[in-house]
Amino acid sequence: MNIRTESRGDVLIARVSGELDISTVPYFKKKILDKTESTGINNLVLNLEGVSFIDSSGLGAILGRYRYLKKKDGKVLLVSLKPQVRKIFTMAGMLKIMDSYKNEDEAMNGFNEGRIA
Amino acid sequence: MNIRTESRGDVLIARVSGELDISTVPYFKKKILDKTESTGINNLVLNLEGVSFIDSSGLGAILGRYRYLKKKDGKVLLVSLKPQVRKIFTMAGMLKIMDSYKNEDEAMNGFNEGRIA
Amino acid sequence: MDNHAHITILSKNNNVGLARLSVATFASELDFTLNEIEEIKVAISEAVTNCIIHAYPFEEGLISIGLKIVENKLIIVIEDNGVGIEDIDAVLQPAYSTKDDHMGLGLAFIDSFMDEFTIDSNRDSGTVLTMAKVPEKHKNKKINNVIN
Amino acid sequence: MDNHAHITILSKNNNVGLARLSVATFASELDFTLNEIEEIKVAISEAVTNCIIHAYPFEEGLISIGLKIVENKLIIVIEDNGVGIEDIDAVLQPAYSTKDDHMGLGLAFIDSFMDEFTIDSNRDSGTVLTMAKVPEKHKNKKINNVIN
Ligand SMILES: Nc1ncnc2c1ncn2[C@@H]1O[C@H](COP(=O)(O)OP(=O)(O)O)[C@@H](O)[C@H]1O
Ligand SMILES: Nc1ncnc2c1ncn2[C@@H]1O[C@H](COP(=O)(O)OP(=O)(O)O)[C@@H](O)[C@H]1O
Repeated sequence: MNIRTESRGDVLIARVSGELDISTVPYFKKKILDKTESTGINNLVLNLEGVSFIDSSGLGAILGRYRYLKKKDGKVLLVSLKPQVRKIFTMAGMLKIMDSYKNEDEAMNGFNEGRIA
Repeated sequence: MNIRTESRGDVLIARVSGELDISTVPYFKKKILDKTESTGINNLVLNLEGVSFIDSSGLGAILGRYRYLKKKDGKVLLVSLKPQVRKIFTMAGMLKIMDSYKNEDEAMNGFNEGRIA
Repeated sequence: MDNHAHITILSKNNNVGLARLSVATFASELDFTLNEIEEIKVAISEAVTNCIIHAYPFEEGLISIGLKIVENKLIIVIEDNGVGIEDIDAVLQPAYSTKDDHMGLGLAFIDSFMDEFTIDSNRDSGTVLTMAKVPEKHKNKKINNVIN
Repeated sequence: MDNHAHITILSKNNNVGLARLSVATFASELDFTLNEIEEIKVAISEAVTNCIIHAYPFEEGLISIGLKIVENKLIIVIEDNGVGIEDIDAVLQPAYSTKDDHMGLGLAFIDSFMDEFTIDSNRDSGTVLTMAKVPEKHKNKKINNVIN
């Protein structure tokens, strides 16, 4: 599991790679929490292009970040879900509460459109 | 294990990929034997660029092809050994009896030089 | 072609990957597509994670993974000696979890991704999950045979 | 950090990959370099192949692989209930093989790639190979400690 982050204005982009399961969830949670707290940013773009595996523990960790940031009026957008990763998100009904985008640019546009409306 | 072959004059090039161990050795032996017999070619360039693993069973299979073709005055040249594959060949002393080349072109030159001499 | 193997691991977070990879490798002997192998990996991950979180909440215990190939069927038996399940019907409901911060989707995923799935459990003597899957290819063959 | 696991497989050619991958995954918990993991994979491959070819020449048998991490040491015990080894000193010689078309390098590779290696064997009751390896990183640390 590797997570690289970058802030663009009031959006934190986190590029996650590796396997997201019970063994990596603690690192994932801590890394995202640290970064959102230290920057004070509440909007998160999760780029999952490099995620080769995810199970319900991984979904739970993402849902946890979503709930946490939502309380602070932030949003979580998903980017680059591989077919097998998308299937897991869909089965869990998570794409009903989080929007998913093809790439980071489209996700950034997604934030901006939300703002204009 | 995947083996693609190509004949260039009196040289058979075999491009091997995958893991060369006891589970794939039977396929390797059969494929090389079939191709050398059906073409009547006794010179073999083994391109091992795609070989991600080899153990002494794999070495044994290559040595077996070497001995078989040597009896017919043929040669076996090795191409593109990855560091960990090269280490195994070196430890077994096999680079003392088989020449190894960086790429297929150099190996083909190796055959031609042998002929001029 | 029939084969079997057995793996015992400690209920440590780090060992989920080992379980997943070993089972995927064993399963690859059959004609599963990459997609089907991914589904098997999710099922194993869920089952082993449940042993780690639910079966042995306080101390490490052993997780036993039995693997079998019989004709074209992959059979997986995952067993723990942990706390057991009180109400099996309840836990089988999607989104049901006895832990607040858990999604309750693990068993539902196993049920969707595997062709057969049963749970046996006794309070305090542990839980046995038995699951099986046949490559789609071979299922189609069977149906074709019936049609022709 | 200490961990242990146990794998039992049938002596089938196809299972060598399973053994290799499982052990490599288990070993990756320690600070081994990719190169060291490759060495461990070769050692496992040789040991399991020997069980398949030599220990059970006529019918399939079980191969047991015990894995343990104690501090920074990976300990692997590979056991069969096969024919056993008559003369252990003899088989340990490089290029010695009791089979014509074999290179006799398997045990020599294990000996080079692992830090510790012992064989116990009894004619007809089987063979136990015990091997251990510590990541180079940690060996250097120890030496540095002694020097400083
Ligand atoms: N091996 C097990 N031992 C004890 N209880 C278990 C086991 N597996 C599942 N359970 C119970 O079943 C419930 C549902 O499991 P699951 O669908 O995987 O969701 P989750 O793990 O998110 O709770 C768990 O909350 C737990 O109470
Ligand atoms: N598990 C085993 N059971 C019985 N005999 C074995 C076993 N492992 C090794 N041997 C014996 O040791 C010899 C040397 O083994 P090795 O160095 O691996 O070379 P090779 O497998 O090429 O013969 C074998 O030829 C065999 O006689």
